Amino acid sequence: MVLMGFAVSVFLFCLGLFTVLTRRSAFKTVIGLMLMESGVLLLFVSWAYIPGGGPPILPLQGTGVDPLPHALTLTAIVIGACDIALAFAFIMKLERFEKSVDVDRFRRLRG
Amino acid sequence: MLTASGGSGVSAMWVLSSILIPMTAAFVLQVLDYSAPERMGRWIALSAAAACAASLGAAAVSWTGMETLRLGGWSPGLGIVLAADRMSAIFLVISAVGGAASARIALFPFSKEQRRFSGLFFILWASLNGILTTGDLFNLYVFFEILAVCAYVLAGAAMTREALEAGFKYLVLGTVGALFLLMGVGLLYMGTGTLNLALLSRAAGAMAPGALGAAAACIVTGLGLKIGMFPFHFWLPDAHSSASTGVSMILSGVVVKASFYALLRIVFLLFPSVPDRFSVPDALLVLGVLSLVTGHLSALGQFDVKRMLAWSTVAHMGYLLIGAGCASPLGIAGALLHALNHGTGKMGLFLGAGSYASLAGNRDWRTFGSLGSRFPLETAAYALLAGSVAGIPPLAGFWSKWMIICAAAEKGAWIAALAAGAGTVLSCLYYVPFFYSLYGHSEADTDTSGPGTPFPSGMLLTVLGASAVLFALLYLVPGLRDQFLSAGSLIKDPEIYRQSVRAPIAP
Amino acid sequence: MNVSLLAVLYLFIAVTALVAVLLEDLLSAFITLSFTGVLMATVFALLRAPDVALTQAIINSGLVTSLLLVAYSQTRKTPHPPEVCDECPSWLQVKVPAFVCSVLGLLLFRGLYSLAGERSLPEASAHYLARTLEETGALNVVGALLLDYRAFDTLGETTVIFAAVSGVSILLSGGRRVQSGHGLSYIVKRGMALLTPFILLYAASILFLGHLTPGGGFPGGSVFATVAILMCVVYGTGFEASRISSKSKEILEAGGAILFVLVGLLGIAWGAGFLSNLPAPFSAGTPGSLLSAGNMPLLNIAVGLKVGAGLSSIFYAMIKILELEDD
Amino acid sequence: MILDVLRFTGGICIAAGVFFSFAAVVAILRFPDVFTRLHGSSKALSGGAILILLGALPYTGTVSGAMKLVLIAAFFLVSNPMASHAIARAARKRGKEENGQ
Repeated sequence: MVLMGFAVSVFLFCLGLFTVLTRRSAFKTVIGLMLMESGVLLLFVSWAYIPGGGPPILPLQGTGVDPLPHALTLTAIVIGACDIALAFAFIMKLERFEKSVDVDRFRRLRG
Repeated sequence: MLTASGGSGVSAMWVLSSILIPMTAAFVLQVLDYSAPERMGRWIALSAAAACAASLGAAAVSWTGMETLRLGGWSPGLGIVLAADRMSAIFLVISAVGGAASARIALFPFSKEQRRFSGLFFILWASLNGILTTGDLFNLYVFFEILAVCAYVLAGAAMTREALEAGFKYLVLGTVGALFLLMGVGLLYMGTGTLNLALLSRAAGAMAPGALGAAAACIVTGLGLKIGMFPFHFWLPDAHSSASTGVSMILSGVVVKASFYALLRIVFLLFPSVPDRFSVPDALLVLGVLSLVTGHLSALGQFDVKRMLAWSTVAHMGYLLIGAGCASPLGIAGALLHALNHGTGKMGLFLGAGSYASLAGNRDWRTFGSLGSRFPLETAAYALLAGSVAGIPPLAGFWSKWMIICAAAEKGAWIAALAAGAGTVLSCLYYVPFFYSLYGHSEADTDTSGPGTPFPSGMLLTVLGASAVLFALLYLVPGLRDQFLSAGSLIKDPEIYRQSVRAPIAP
Repeated sequence: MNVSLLAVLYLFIAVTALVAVLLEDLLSAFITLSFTGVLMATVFALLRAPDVALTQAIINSGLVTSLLLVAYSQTRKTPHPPEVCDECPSWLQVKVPAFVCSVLGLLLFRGLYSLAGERSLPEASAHYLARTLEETGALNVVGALLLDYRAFDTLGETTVIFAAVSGVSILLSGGRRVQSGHGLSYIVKRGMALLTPFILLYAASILFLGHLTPGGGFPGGSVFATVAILMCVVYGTGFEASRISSKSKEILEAGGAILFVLVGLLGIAWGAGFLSNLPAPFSAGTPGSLLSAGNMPLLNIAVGLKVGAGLSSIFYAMIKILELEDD
Repeated sequence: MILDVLRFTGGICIAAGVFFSFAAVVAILRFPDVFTRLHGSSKALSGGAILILLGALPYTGTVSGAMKLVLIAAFFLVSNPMASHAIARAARKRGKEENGQ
């Protein structure tokens, strides 16, 4: 079952990377980044699960799951949201200049 | 009982204050802006001075020995530890000098629009010091994200179309890099159950080889994206050349160096070179040669002076990677020294490029004509800086390059040694025409400034130019060179760093 | 733990993510993506990660989606480009990236596969589970990790938010806010008036009880930001801005960060080190009560202030109509 | 004994709720325009969700848990019609604008 989580998170990560590499709309690029992030988050949380473990809230009945990846994931979620908000700000500002959200047109700087 | 042992002495507080002072300055400046807007310029100057002093203080205390500080009093296995050694000290000096110099250019004279900008600048500085002193892998990722968010905005804040495009590219690639880094951090945590670098270093050897390899690939890719390593270099010239002068200075002089520090630290702690097998440092060596060649060749065709300098930064990251890839104390010491020389040198070059561009009214160096003869002193300083970065013999840059070449030859990597030597020739091929046109042999003279205009920030440029000569002493004085060599061997065999953590979990 | 339910959810996550990438229509892609986010939150809850589930649901599928929609509606007048480049050869556009991504996927999965196996708690995590109450006074172990064991990370994280808010307002400066005083209809306004106190109560409860139950400064502050966004949608853009000006938001935000640093410095003042909790004489209190776990409630408030004010500032900066001088 | 009866009733409620939700999905897929789809989805969804919540009541075991479910149901009762109303008005406004052009 933990393998299932790994497989899905690797799939999300690679799908996100593929989207970033191939899609032309800047919004799709951001969607790709969000998917990559989701992949990493899912990896952390599915790793943290231990069969039979309860949520890391005291008092525990029996054993608990690993709390440290949860804390790391929380941090990563908030940081990811900040990155994405900034990406939107860039897209909105660029769109005013370029009248387009086509990343192929954001490639005037070359060489 | 509690596993708290408290802060360990006053000297370690310097390390903490190098992060906290600039960070708090950013927060306080935001509030002060409403209560005392007319005094902002003075407050910013004060904060910059304090941040510079704190960074230098941290460098001074960590130069002599390993400084560790347990944050919140938690033992290393449980909480976050700051750990700074001699390598951190060298980079902290770069951060202090670079931060102060580019604050001088980027934040002054202060205008109302710059208030948020100044906040971001100080946060950037804090995160640089954080990267250089943290001893925790996830904390390193957090500081990288702070650094990245500030750097994207500062690169785009010039608000021209090119700057915004460069900022967006930087953001997308930087975020991809950060996610690769996070993936690598996750893999390492899964394999070892700890995030403390020293503990990881002890435990990483026992990880499953497949997982360790994947983690190494992820981390090298992530940090490679941040330092502009060869296949991931294409954002760097855009971001470093479209930003304003002060921002270009800190991006090219300090930010990529801090990322390089993280790469050096992680690689030698976690993925050390294995004899007779292709290991991570060997990969760095190959990628370094490729970066060097790409950077120099691309710089050749550039007429935009800042773009030329930015491509040269890609090439010089290649030198640093070659030095690290040699995996010998000599090579690493060369890389450290070269980071210092290139940091100050490239900052001076960007500073002067900005001044020439503002005098000439554009950034095409073919139109700079006669500026050289109008400002002989500044241009002489500029020539010293360019010579040092290119690696002309008596200047500082030559000696660090020489160490790297020697290390490559010692390792038997003749192609790397040859490429590093050829790099000097290639640099001359683009610096010589530049100076030729600067001394009045240009095709068109479009000097738009009046005859009485002084050279912008000429004083700072002269000081940096002098450093290009003085830093040669770091190699030529045997005592100082031995210090660098010892720093190199400390990184190559990080036994002291590993032993800095004695009680992983128990008090 | 229901394995088949989890399998179905995983399948749906993969499918919705794929659909979000393949859909031509951006708006549909966003909605599909937010559905992926909700499914992920469900999976997190099933995997016994309530804190993460809460934050994922509020931030990733709530706030980020609303920011997506704002950015989309601000740029919807421009034609959206075709999916992939037509002129470029397909091997460069699709095949090479696909190959690179699959190789990467295989490499990663091989690495992960070698790690999967008999799973036991790492030493440090076992320590957190066993001794959090004794060492920090908190009941929520994740909260204790965020605000005590690894509080320095949280300081860094709030700094990221600070930087992002500054960045968004630098990039989007020069815009002007369109004052629409109308908002939605009477029914929605009344309904919103009925619901708002409860939403605020909810936000306050997950904020203040962060050391006892799942939640804490990040989700709590984000719910406060959500209220600001809802107000803006329901009552028109001028309503919330006239009550809490952007200036006071900025001061609240910086104040939260300064409070965090000050609490940390108190630890040094007591000679116990930066961000110390119980070793610096903060009182542990009675386990399970509101004022327990030393400085954690204070830090929660600091983080909540910062996140709430910061994320709503980002939203308000983004809904301004951007104008260029030469337009 | 009483609990068993309650649980059985709860099961029936959940089954009915699932049916209603399924009907909502069919409505969204099959109906021709915004208003009919909205009609189908909002009616069936509030009915379906509330039935499922009520059906889950006997399975909670604690009073506080049951109270939470009731609160969630009340929330649905307020928010779902409100949202549908707002969507319908927006759709009508958009339709008017398009006709007016």
